[in-house]
Amino acid sequence: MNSQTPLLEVRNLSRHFGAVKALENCSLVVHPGEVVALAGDNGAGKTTMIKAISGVYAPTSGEILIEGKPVSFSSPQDAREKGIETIYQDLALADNLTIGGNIFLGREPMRKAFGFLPVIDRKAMAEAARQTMALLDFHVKRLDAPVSNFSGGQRQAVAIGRAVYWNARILIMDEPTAALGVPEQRKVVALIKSLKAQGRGVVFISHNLQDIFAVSDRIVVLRRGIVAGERNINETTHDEVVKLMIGG
Amino acid sequence: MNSQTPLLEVRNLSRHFGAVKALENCSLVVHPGEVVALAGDNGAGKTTMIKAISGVYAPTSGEILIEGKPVSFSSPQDAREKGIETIYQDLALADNLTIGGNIFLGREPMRKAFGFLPVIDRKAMAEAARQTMALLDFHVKRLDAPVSNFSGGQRQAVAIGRAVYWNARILIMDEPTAALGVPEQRKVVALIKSLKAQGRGVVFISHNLQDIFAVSDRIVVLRRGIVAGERNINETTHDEVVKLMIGG
Amino acid sequence: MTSTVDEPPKVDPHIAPQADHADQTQTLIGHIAQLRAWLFLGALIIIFEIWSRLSFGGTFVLSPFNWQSIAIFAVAPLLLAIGQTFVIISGGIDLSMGFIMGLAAVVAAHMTNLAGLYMPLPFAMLFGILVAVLVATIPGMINGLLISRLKVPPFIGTLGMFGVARGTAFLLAGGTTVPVKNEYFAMLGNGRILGIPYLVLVTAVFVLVMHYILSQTRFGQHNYAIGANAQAARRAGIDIKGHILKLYVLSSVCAGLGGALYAARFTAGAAQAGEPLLLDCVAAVVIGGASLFGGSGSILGTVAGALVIAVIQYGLVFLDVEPFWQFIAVGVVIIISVLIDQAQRRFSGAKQDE
Amino acid sequence: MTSTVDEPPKVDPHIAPQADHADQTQTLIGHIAQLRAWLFLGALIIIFEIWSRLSFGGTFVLSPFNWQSIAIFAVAPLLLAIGQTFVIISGGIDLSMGFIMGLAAVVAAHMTNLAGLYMPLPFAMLFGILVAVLVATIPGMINGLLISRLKVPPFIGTLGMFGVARGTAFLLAGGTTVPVKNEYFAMLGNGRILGIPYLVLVTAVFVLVMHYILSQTRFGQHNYAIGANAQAARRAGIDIKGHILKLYVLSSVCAGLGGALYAARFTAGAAQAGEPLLLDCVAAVVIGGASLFGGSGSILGTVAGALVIAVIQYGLVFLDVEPFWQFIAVGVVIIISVLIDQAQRRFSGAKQDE
Amino acid sequence: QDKTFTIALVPGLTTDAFYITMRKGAEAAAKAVGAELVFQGAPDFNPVTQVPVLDAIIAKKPDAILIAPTDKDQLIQPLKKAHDAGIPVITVDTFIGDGIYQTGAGDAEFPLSYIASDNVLGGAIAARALAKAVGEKGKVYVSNVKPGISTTDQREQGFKDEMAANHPGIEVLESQFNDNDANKAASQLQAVFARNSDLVGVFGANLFSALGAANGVQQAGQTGNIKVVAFDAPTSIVDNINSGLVDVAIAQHPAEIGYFGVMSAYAHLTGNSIPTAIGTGFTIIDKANVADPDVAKYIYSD
Ligand SMILES: Nc1ncnc2c1ncn2[C@@H]1O[C@H](COP(=O)(O)OP(=O)(O)OP(=O)(O)O)[C@@H](O)[C@H]1O
Ligand SMILES: Nc1ncnc2c1ncn2[C@@H]1O[C@H](COP(=O)(O)OP(=O)(O)OP(=O)(O)O)[C@@H](O)[C@H]1O
Ligand SMILES: [Mg+2]
Ligand SMILES: [Mg+2]
Repeated sequence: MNSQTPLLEVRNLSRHFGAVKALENCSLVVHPGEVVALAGDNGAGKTTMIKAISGVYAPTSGEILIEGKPVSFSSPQDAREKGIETIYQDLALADNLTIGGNIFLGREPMRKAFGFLPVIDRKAMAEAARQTMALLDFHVKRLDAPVSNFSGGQRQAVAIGRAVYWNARILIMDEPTAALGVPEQRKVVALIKSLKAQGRGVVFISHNLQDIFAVSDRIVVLRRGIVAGERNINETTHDEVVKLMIGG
Repeated sequence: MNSQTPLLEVRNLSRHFGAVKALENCSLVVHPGEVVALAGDNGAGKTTMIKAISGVYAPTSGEILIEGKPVSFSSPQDAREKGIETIYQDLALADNLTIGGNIFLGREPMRKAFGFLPVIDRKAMAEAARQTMALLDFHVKRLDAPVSNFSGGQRQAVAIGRAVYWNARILIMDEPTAALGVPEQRKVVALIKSLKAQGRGVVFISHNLQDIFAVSDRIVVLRRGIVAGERNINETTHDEVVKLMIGG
Repeated sequence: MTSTVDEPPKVDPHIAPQADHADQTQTLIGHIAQLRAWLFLGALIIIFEIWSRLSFGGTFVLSPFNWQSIAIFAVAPLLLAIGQTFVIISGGIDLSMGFIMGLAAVVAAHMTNLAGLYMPLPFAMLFGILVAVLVATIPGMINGLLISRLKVPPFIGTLGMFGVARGTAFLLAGGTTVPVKNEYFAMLGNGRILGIPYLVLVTAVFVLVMHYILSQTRFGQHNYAIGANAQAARRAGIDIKGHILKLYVLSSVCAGLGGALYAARFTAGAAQAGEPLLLDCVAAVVIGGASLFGGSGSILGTVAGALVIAVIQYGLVFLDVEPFWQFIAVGVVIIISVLIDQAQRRFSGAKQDE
Repeated sequence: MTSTVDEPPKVDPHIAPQADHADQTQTLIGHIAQLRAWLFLGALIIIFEIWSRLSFGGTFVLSPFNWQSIAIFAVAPLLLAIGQTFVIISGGIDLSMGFIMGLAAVVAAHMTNLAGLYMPLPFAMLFGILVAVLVATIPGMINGLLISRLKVPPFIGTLGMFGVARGTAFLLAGGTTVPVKNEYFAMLGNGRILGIPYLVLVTAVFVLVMHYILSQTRFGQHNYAIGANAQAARRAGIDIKGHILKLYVLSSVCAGLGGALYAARFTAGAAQAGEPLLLDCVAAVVIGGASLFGGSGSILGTVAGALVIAVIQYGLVFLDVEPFWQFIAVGVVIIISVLIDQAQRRFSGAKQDE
Repeated sequence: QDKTFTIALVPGLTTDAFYITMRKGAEAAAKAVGAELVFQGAPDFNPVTQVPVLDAIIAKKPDAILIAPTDKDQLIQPLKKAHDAGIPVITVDTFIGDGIYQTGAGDAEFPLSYIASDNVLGGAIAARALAKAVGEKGKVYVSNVKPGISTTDQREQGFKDEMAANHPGIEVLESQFNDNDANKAASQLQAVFARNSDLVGVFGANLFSALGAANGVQQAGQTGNIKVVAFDAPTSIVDNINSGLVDVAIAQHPAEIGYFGVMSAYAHLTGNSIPTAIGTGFTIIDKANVADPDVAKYIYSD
């Protein structure tokens, strides 16, 4: 941890679903150039936490600060405008659109047809899609096929590609490598490292302790909706983390 | 490999989607008490292969034999009747049903109300659900909530629970641990070992080489729709497998 | 709106999670959601009662005559709505039910008359009803085959059958109404026992059987599963093609019974008997808590939905609302019936944001 | 059938994958699928031509009069279907369009007459049309607010508006038709240039604009995304509430224009103008390749769908098929139009099994 | 003459016993004069669906068109097309403009003839019959299909005007629209009765309105107390009159209309002049005369 203003700060966040307390008084800090891993057993509240940060769920209580300023997102749009890009565990692709269509969804590039008529620039979208996917070592040919045609891992890559493309200041990744092949997993790990080097903040959720230890600076462990512990990565071990998760 | 009749044999299976050759002349053998890992990069054809085995896709060409007898499944129902249970990568749960409803989907237990009227035995379903989930270390209370209420990993556990409950002779698992927490991952690995000890056959797809090496007897590597290689697990290494995958 | 077998996963917004660590609360909230249409019906009746007393000093709700009238009124739309409930839960829709009902009404009239020449009238009546319901299953079967085998979307398949059943019914009726000459049939349609019309009794029994099928049998359970995720249902080994075939036959049986009872009540079969009921019957199902995306709905909800519609339409006449204003009032009430659902959902803490 | 914002992911069966390693083939097959409704239309015309020559030795297709009539016939259902296309792609449905059209027709008639007292007739006509379209947006706006803010399912929200618009239109019309006294208005409705009716020209321009909006603008792109997966669209930062509001306003503008043109053509406004068009306009959209689950469809497909319906209905009269048999024939043709789609899909190697 | 004339008959809607009977009369006449009859219409009583049918008929250039226009204003332009193409137009059952043709004034006087039993008059006759049946006092109302259908609107109009003008003892309540649903019509009768226990009569402005209202009376246990006057007389009406469900039926003479329509067209085509209006009258059917063959012949569709 360092002393500059954190990029992202979450203070005492709670989120309940009816009587289910999915998240209770959880806090989290991410500094520029820092990768924070969010770990925890299934149902611990990781996804709920990042959905609250990215504006999908309104928090039941608690505060979120971006660069020291409190924000209140009423929709994911607000969060994206503040430079937060999110890869969701349940993907959230529009299956009938192309890769490019998904990457640019909500921010489609326009060009002028006949010199005056604004139309969506599908060529630019396809080209950007090709490049972004190549960055992840996916070399896709079928740029005009809807993403429903692609395999589980290929779709995951599209979601990652979308988040990466937009050069967010804060990247939130909910189990991004879960469906990926071994080489692609490595590529994503490398990518996170380069984002870190660029001074961006990353929140990284994974069940793969190896990946966590490979990229993170710090690890926050949730257990049944509360923060069970927080450790600098070079001061802890796999075993300690697992113990925190299951509450040994 | 041993010399008894294999539980499952796949001979020269091909499956095309229009011009996409997702699978081309692939073969696979599983003996009783054997765990065969199916590995390969994203889009290699793993899911396509197991969907062909479990009756979801009709093969374009090729043969499938169960205990030496050729079979031809026109639907997943046929495959289930031959003792094949499958955990799909894309889960396939009915989100509006309870855990019990999903486990028993298509084979609901009945009881007689008022001594004569056959009705679905929801109590028995809930109890079986509780037990099955406990087997995976999930202790669910909300047995009458639809599964859409549960977290990613919890849903994955329901899918695994369903396949396990039915005591299949052949179990096919498409990335079963991808969404699971560390303790649950270990539980699934232990489970696969016990299935093996009971003489069942398991086909196990994973991108996690550690898990593969922990449970499998043999590994079949696919690359772009063809079998790139097949190794006994104790005669190979992580590096060799990765090389096979990416075609080094 | 399709229940062809290659339906992909989808989650219905109406079964928004209402999770709870305590099982008790969970169940309670679940039941309240089911009861919503009934609550609205109650509210509607109370409002009508107050209005009635204020406007002309009489009672609306305490008059058995009103309830007999409303019950009889609800019979035909309810029978169609029951069939439609099954179809809609599966993610489909049946537009042809109205004209299948008309076809059955015409067949029931012809057959009862014909059989009356050869057998005692009570048997002729039963024969007529039986044949009408059987004939109704033919279009149902064709719908089912089109949708399950040939993967025609339900909207289109049943819209086609809408035309086919319509034409056939008018041809059979010669374009006019077919009077029935059978006093027993007329009695079935208009008699009552202990003040309860026979029609209402028959319908009540039928509704109970359908409630049992939907909520307590495998067929019902599979119907929900198919509506939520046909792919998952197929992979679980459910014979979706067979199921869908049965489903549309079931809905046409409901329409067939509706047609036969229509002929009994009006002592005449008419091809256009069910034509005006299409929107009403779908609305009853949706007001009863079903989603047109499939996966949710219940017979008890649909009964409430059908009663809501019957009570509004009857009540507005009773309260002497101007005809054109009735159109507006019915529209507004239909919207409000669902707004209450939304408010209740928010209140009960279901997820709102996504 | 809802496009409220908490819609979960779903994949439409109509965009069944048609994958291909070679980009070329992929694109080609994609286009053929788009063309399907047009191919069917062609086949239909050929059959009618042969039938016409065999049965009475005259031509069906070579008569400009027939095409003028069919084009004029298709105008009203097409305008509704264009709006419905947008709504259906988003996963919704608009049942109120027919009566919004009626409302607009009545308003157009009244306003043109009224304005005629104060300004030159051509301006009065434009004023009348403008006010009609503006008034039509009010129910559209209410639909949009109900569906986007209050999360009323589109079927229910627009069914309610169906009643409200109907009642309002009849109240405004005083229960009868409102004749228009404005020769320019009549000319717009019945005149032609180079043999092409003005109505058809206006509609063609409107269709082109709508095609542009759906296929080339962000609004259109987002509409597809919302229909496929509203959740994903929301997470991508699309303002779904705003979009849905615009969407239902757009569909009511289509209905409003339809109503104004109706008044021009018949030189009278009538509240019931659009009443018989509801099923036809949805059918046109679905025949044009859209799925009622949302996420797919196109304006060009809908144009073909509307023409298919107009050609069948006109053609069967032209070929002197008995009226009741026409019902049957229309039904059968509607089913076949989609069966061809299925056959083509199978042939092109799309996934069939799941 | 050895040319076979083709005469088209376009009804208000095809699915109505009234028009089907009209067709039978027309066919009888066509047979008699050796003409060919084409019968084509739309399923709804609405210009938007009727006009395309008319266009398709015009395309085939029949020698004459008989049509029941679905609106008096809205069908003027579409019919003008036929007139401009040189096809003689005769309107049956309903009219365009004011129904006064061949005056040389206005733009809706081009049809050759209007052959019908005037619906306004029919409504008035129904009013008289109902007033008489209920003894000239009490509350009555009109059970109607839906607004915007000119024939039924005119019947309602005629009924109300007659009551207002000549039957001061009778109070006419608000009309009710049933969307051609007998079930709804029955329920409406019960609701009106529940509210007005002194309801003494109802006028069903078309078949299903009457059928439904009659059943509502029966369901309410008021058979005989609430008089039912039905417009139109399909075969089922005989039973209803005999069983006392319906007290009076006003039969139009659709077969006559069809017959005179074709005969007039034929006369015109063969160079004779024809009257610009032919009234076909009504028959009032009740229990006393229903068995009379002179009356029974006006029951539709035989
Ligand atoms: N929409 C919802 N409605 C009700 N309960 C919910 C909802 N979403 C999550 N929950 C519950 O909240 C708790 C936390 O869920 P969450 O998805 O945040 O877990 P997670 O840590 O992401 O788990 P996983 O590793 O399995 O993805 C779980 O008990 C879950 O069942
Ligand atoms: N329904 C389909 N239609 C068209 N192409 C498909 C379809 N399903 C899969 N494919 C294509 O077939 C190939 C193999 O896909 P498959 O899903 O079997 O891969 P996989 O090995 O399971 O990958 P992953 O590890 O990412 O799950 C991919 O190129 C994919 O795009
Ligand atoms: Mg999660
Ligand atoms: Mg896969």
